Amino acid sequence: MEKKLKIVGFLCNWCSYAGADLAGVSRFQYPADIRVIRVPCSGRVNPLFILKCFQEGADGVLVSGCHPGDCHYQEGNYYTRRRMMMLKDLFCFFGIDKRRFHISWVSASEGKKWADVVTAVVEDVGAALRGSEKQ
Amino acid sequence: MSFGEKTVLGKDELFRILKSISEGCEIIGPVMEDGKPYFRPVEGVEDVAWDFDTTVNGIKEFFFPRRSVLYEQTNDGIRPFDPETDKKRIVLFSRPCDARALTITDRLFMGENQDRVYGALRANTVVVGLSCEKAGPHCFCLSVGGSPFGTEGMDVSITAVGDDEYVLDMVTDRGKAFFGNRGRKADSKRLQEFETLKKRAEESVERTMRIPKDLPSAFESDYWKEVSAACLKCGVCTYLCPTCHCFDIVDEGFYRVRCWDTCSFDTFSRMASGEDPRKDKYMRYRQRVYHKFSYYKENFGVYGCVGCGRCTKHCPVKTDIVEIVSSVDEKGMP
Amino acid sequence: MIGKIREAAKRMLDDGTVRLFLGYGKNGLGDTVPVFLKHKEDVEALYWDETCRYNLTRYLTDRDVICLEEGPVGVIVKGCDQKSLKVLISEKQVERDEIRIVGVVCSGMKDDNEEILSKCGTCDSWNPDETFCDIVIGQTVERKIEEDEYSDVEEVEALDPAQREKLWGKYFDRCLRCYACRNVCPLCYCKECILEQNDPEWVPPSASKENNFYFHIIRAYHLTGRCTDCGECERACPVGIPLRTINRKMIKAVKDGFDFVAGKDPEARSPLTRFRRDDREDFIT
Amino acid sequence: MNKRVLVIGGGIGGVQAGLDLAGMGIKVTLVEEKPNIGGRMAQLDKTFPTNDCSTCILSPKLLELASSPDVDIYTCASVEGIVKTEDGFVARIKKRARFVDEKKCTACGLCAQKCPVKVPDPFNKNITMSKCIRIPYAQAVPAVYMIDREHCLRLLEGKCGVCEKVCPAGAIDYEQQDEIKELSVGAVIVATGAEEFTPRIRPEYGYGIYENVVTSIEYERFLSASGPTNGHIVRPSDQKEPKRVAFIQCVGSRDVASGELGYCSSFCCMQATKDAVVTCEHGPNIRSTIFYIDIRAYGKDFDRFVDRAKTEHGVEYKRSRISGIIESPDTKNLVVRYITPDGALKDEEFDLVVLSVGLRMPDGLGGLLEGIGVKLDAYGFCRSGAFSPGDTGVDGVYVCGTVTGPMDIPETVVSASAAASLAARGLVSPDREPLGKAADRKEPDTSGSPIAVGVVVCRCGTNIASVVDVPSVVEYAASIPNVTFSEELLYACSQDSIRHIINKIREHGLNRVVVASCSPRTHEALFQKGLEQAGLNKYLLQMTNIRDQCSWVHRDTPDRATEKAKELVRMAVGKARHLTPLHERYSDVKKDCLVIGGGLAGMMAALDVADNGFVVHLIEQESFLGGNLLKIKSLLTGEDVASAVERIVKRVLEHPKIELFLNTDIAGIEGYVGNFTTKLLTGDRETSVEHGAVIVATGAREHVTESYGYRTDPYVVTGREFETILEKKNPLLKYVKRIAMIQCVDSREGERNYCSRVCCSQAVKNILRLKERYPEKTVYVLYRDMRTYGLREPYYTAARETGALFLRYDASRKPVVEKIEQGSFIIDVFDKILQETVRLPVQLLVLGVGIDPLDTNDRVAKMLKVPLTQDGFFSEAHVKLRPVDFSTEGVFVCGMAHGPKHTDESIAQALAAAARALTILTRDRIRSQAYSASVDEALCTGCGTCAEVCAYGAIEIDKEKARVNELLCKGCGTCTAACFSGAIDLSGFTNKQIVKEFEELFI
Amino acid sequence: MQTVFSETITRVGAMKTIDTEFKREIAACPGGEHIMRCFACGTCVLSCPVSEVTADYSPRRIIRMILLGMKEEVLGSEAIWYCMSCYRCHVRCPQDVKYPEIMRVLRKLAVEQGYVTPGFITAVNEVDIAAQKIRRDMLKSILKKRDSITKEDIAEIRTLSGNGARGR
Repeated sequence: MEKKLKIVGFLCNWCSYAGADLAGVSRFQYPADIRVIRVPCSGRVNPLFILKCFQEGADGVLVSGCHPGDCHYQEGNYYTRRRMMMLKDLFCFFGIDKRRFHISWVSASEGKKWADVVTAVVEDVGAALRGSEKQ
Repeated sequence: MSFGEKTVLGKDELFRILKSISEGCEIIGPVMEDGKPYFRPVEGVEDVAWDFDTTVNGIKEFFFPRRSVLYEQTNDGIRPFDPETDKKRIVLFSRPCDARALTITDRLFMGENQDRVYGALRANTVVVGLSCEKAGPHCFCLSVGGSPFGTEGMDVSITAVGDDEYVLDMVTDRGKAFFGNRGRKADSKRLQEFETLKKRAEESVERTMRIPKDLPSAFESDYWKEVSAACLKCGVCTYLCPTCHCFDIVDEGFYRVRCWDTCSFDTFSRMASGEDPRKDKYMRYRQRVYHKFSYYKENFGVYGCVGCGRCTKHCPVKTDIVEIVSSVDEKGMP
Repeated sequence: MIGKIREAAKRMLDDGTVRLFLGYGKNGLGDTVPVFLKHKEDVEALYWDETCRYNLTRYLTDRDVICLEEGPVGVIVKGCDQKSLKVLISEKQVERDEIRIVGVVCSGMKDDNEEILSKCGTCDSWNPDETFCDIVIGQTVERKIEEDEYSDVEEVEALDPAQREKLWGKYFDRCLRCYACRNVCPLCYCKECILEQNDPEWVPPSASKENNFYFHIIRAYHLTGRCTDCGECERACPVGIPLRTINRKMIKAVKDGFDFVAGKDPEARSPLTRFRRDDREDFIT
Repeated sequence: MNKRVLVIGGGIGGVQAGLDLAGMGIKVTLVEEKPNIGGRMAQLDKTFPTNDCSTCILSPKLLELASSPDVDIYTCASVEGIVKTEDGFVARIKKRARFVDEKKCTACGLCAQKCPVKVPDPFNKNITMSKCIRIPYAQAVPAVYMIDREHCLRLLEGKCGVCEKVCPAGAIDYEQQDEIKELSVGAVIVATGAEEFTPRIRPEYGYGIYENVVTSIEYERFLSASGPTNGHIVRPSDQKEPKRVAFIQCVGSRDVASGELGYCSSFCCMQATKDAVVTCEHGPNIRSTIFYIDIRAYGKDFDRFVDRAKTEHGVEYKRSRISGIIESPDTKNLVVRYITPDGALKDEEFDLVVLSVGLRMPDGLGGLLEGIGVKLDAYGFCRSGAFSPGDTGVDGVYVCGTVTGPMDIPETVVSASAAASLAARGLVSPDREPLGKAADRKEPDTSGSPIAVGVVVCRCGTNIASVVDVPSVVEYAASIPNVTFSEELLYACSQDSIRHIINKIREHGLNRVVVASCSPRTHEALFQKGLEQAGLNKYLLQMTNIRDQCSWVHRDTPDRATEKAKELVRMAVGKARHLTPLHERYSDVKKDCLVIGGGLAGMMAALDVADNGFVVHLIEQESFLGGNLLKIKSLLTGEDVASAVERIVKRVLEHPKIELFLNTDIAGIEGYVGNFTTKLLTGDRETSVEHGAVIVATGAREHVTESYGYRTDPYVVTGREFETILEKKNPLLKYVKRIAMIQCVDSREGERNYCSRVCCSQAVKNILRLKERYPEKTVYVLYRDMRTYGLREPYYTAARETGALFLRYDASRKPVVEKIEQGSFIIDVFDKILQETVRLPVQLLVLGVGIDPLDTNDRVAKMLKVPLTQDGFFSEAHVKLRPVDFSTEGVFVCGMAHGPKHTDESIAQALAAAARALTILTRDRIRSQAYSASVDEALCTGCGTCAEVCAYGAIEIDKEKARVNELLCKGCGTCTAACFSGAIDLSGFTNKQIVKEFEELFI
Repeated sequence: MQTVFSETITRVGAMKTIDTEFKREIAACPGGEHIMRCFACGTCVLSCPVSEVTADYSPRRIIRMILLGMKEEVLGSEAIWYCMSCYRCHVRCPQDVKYPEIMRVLRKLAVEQGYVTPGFITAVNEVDIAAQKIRRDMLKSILKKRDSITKEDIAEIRTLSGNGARGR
């Protein structure tokens, strides 16, 4: 049985959280390793949250927001995109496996995509952990 | 304090002795890393450098670690956390100032309520000292009661006396137990050579710090603002200083951890109300000077400084403590 | 060169255009130290040579220094310091009209064993920007600027994640958390650094290898799009951690990602406060 | 003018009309025959196409209506008569006695437990027994019991009286009498709805004789977790789970039995599809089959829902109207005979048969309406003209919902809002005194007292409890520090549960509440209102989603789902500990309305808002008004469009309150609800207007097809072009003898997998107009599904009667058109009935090409920050219950911008959008949400990074400190993540609250 | 009667002329008025006892052929004679097409237009009466055992109809 992973998901309330709800409504099944934190906008996700998650022992972190252009607050996810790009680059530079940190855009009508993203992230994080254990 | 009789050993034989003593011990010695000398745990005696300038970090951290866990939250309540302190260790070639610094930190950690971690580490560690042939540019150990050939804080003091011969001076019983009957007794010629080398070493200490007798009266002077203006309030001087022993206790997850702290940080003396008795930079720098050269002297009769010069050498803005303290009489008195 | 600097400082202090002058001097041991002059008589303490490495703009945001004297402050800046000053002005930490900028033509600084610093080889501003400084001292130097291939960054990027972790683990094991790198940096002017907050606590203050990892990640992230690679942090670090490599990694990332170089224009802000609708998305899952 | 409106009927139509009127500050009296409001929708298990649980999306609206100070609800009441007076009407209302005092009854249920008399339960369609004293269903609104006077021993024979003895609240009152009330009102809205056909209209289906034949509404009760079988599907005969369930469509609909030409009831195809999907979800070994004539999936995302039913859930669709059912006596199974695609007869045995019954008009209503001069049509429905939906011909009396004809829930909600805007005429005006300010309740200061968290874990019927071990989550919650109370509830969202939570808050002195149930997006407001009523600041609530994001999606790993639920609760408590009371902020409302688009919908919306006295800025890109409508001659129902358009355009041009901007584009829209500023561009002249609401009516355009050589051949035209040919008596008609109409061209396939709703009716209209003038011409119609739903079906029948021949084709075997020469084609189409390819020589091809969204939708959507659907139309807030709203407050949509629709539906939506806009414009102050950024001055360095990233310009830097304008701040938090020193934080989602939330995962 | 446009409509393989007025001819006769209302839902086929045992007899197909105008095929076909006018299709047809009435009209036209001799109609009536007699006798035999009929008896009866296979 797959080892239970601890993955923290920061979901923007207007799109990704609604998409996750829609995945529920459409009964798209996906692994139960993710724990969702609802934030008003993906722009609210402070890189310090992600650092603290990894520091406290999270196996993986997913930040999911509206597709650029759809943001309920007009520009939040544009900044998220740049911040996360830099942060992911930084993580890789220091040797944190990039498969443990994911960013995705899931809109309110993409229930299936949400289920697929979570499944992919769980697989990636599992592979990353197995990979590092092998070393 | 030493037993007076000294013995002489050849380098190879000394090496063999050290090898045998440190069998099964964790060895800590000076090594070069990226071009700078550090005291590090090493695999074997062979990795240790025999000739090196003042090391960056000294041996303080092997007795008063940067981070040590004191208590642990377990299922049945909070338990003291015992780091494996019973492991036998040997410190090779500690300079006299670092060893003497131990006697100063002992006074804090080994008093009536002995510190569990520090006490255990001190008990299990043999300190093998190496005298300084030539003082570094920043050294001023003489001005504070130290000496390049000092033996305080050591179990045994080794001094190189030329053509690969070393004079051993057993300081403590433990030192005597390890090195007592080794090597031939030092004849008068060697002793003579030893004294001349000692005199030459002491002369090589160029810097002298004139410590004012009455520092307290300079407390209110603006002098301290001037001299501390360039200070960056970082922790380099205190963390590298062998006698600085301030620490903070924080909770990290399940562990209560003791970690180094420095009086130059903003949060060091900030109280819960947000009030801070030493709010400004100059107050904090002044406190560092007075603690070592005024209060410590009054309380314990010795200066809280061993004159290793690390604080001036490694300060990012080269704040020179010798010059600052020495010119208090001239510029700082009311 | 020293004479001109002293004369300029004297004039400024004398006619009151500045109340305080930040320059380079010598201490008892002959090391170069920052000096803070209040009276025209003290100008003799000013020196200038290849060891004047400090970035004096750091003190423009140090409350303990600024409050020494009311009124405008004069400061000597080399080409690299000037970039930091531009960033400080763009982030409203320094009012342009409250400082007098004395640009000094630099011919490359040297380290303790007389070698030119690696940052000076590729530096493009040995000659301070006349339009920005109030006065520029020294003849403009014509030189061929070496192309910066960020070889140090590429070297690390060539390693696989495990090797990188091991490399930085070695350095961060040494880190004392003395915060010299933070306190020497002109761009770290926060009143209370995020590292010192404990409600919530972002990084535990104790100096374990893991905690140090996160400290350096936060610092590198907070400098992204702002750091001008003045190199002071690496110089100030007592245990020799290659901090410039970390900062240059982010300078390269910002250059590649958003075609932005910090410290060029006092109006421009960090790219993390800007966006384009067609920013790169190749890292999105 | 009397400011009260009478709404007759408490179904979703009446409720929505009541809500909109109350939203405009108008007093409402709602009269409902049954003991509860909610009507038939309350009996549904789920709603299509989103499969939302019906009660979950309905109860918030019922509660909002019940708790609105401006609405009086009379249940168990009926309107005896209505008399017209000069300033309105006087209605005689008979309120039947409930024998229970509404004020005292707390719906504790003790009386029902003790009541000895068992009575068939009408709410569950008499499948199960209920008690003589009962409440219709658990989440009934109002939650008050009622004694069934026909069966009560005490009332009939003076015996028993147990309920009075046990009632703790002393609410039972046997002496209660029926009362008659006279009520004078300004206007009347009739929303009495319709009733289902009894299947006895088709005895051959064996309803009432064979036990395992049930109607669709009975089956809904079986599926519903609060139904007689708690959501388990069982066969009435032996209570065993059926293996195969059959759904039979068009029972009573499209059938002469329901009236001269028969009509379609609009929603049964989709309801059957939804029920079939839910049935398949109950387990792998239960299959469903649907027998149908045409699948009428004409609404938004309906076709995709049917496709998903086929591919993902394995529902079988068999095209064959069932002639009769035979029960095999021993097994009580039902044998259904059907025709296979190749014409063979096959029998299939089913364990359970569901008859999809349609709607018909109840008999009694005629009398009441005729009394006020309202005429009904042949089927008994009260039809209004296409250009005046909701109108009854009698001033002040309006109709909405299924009383005007069979329709689905979204159309009912739209027609209800439209009726509300008509009824509001003259009762609202910009300078009406403002709505009563909600009295700021004195909230106890909870900062000092120790943290006491109450945890409520909802079972949501079986939705959560069937996967998550709710009791163990409750027990686990009790073990979390600071949790002083934890309990499970069957339906946390029901009114009695809310009241229960309020009592527990007071009883245990809770100062934080964690609700583990469904999505906060839909139910946070509901629980927050509960906290308010308990005297607690409503922001001390923290919800966590253990249904949509746990039980529903981790069905196959119940143990991990339970563990996840526990951790989610612990995380919620982690954040809850640090919640602080917050208060909303008020901002003033600008009274103007902006309408984008001068087509039919835009004009009607603008006129309706303007007629109610509010200034409208009508923006039209073109240099003329009318949009798509200019290209249409007449409607299916015969009304002439040209004259109607002329009349409407004239009214718009002359209306004093409408400021018209032709040839105008929108440069930008700033601001938020109640406070928008829009920059307009006319040529190079820029003007800006201020307004409080926005109505998007940008319309759509005809799809341009490449198929069948349309672009190059003059003899291949679209349906609309053919209408113009007919109107202009194009000479081409002389030559053309035989015409072929091909439907679903480029529709319902590939990327454009949606039905454009209007092409079938357009074809039928063209046939009828053609045959009026040229009866001898031959018309073949090649179709996939004839979707002339609702009262359009009779026109389809009439079209067949003109001799037009309708041939069905499959998407997999499209008709092949061979062009012989100019104006002469041969079409080969495989006729399933003859099982042969039929060759049709025709001279003209008329293509049913459907409707595409405008390319400019994207730009407008970005400016208004509103989403688009997968197909590019505007995406409304909720497909069923908020069809004209956007999730962004203050912005509404109507017309074809929302999706393809008929002219009368566009107009109804336009009036609905106007009504919704009026609920904002009639207010003086708008309450904006409480979350706002705030700056810790001790930490702020004045660097201005936060101001750089604020999209709303809500932050300025003065005196080296950042300052937040709380009215502009929308609470997105982008600034908090940009600040280096953590000096700026967001209330409700502070750094500490978020950290404490995820930190719980690692303790 | 308007002019009749004859056109060629080809069923793949056999070219047949069609008469679009045929459906109007029938609609004009009493009982045939609603023929054009048929939307081919198949209820008639499903309820027809004859279809149950006759593969190529499908009322729906006959209506469709009429609407398409295949006059000769319809009047000349054998299929129109199978209908036993039990009226079950009429009762259940949702569009009131009155199929049995249309059969009566077709039979009248078939005779008038010489597809069958008049005598054939009386022959068909006789067949109907004979079929009913056979049905009566068979029922009499099983009614005796109505309270004790066994599975085997039922199986035996089924063999007469070829185990319910259509087309026997």
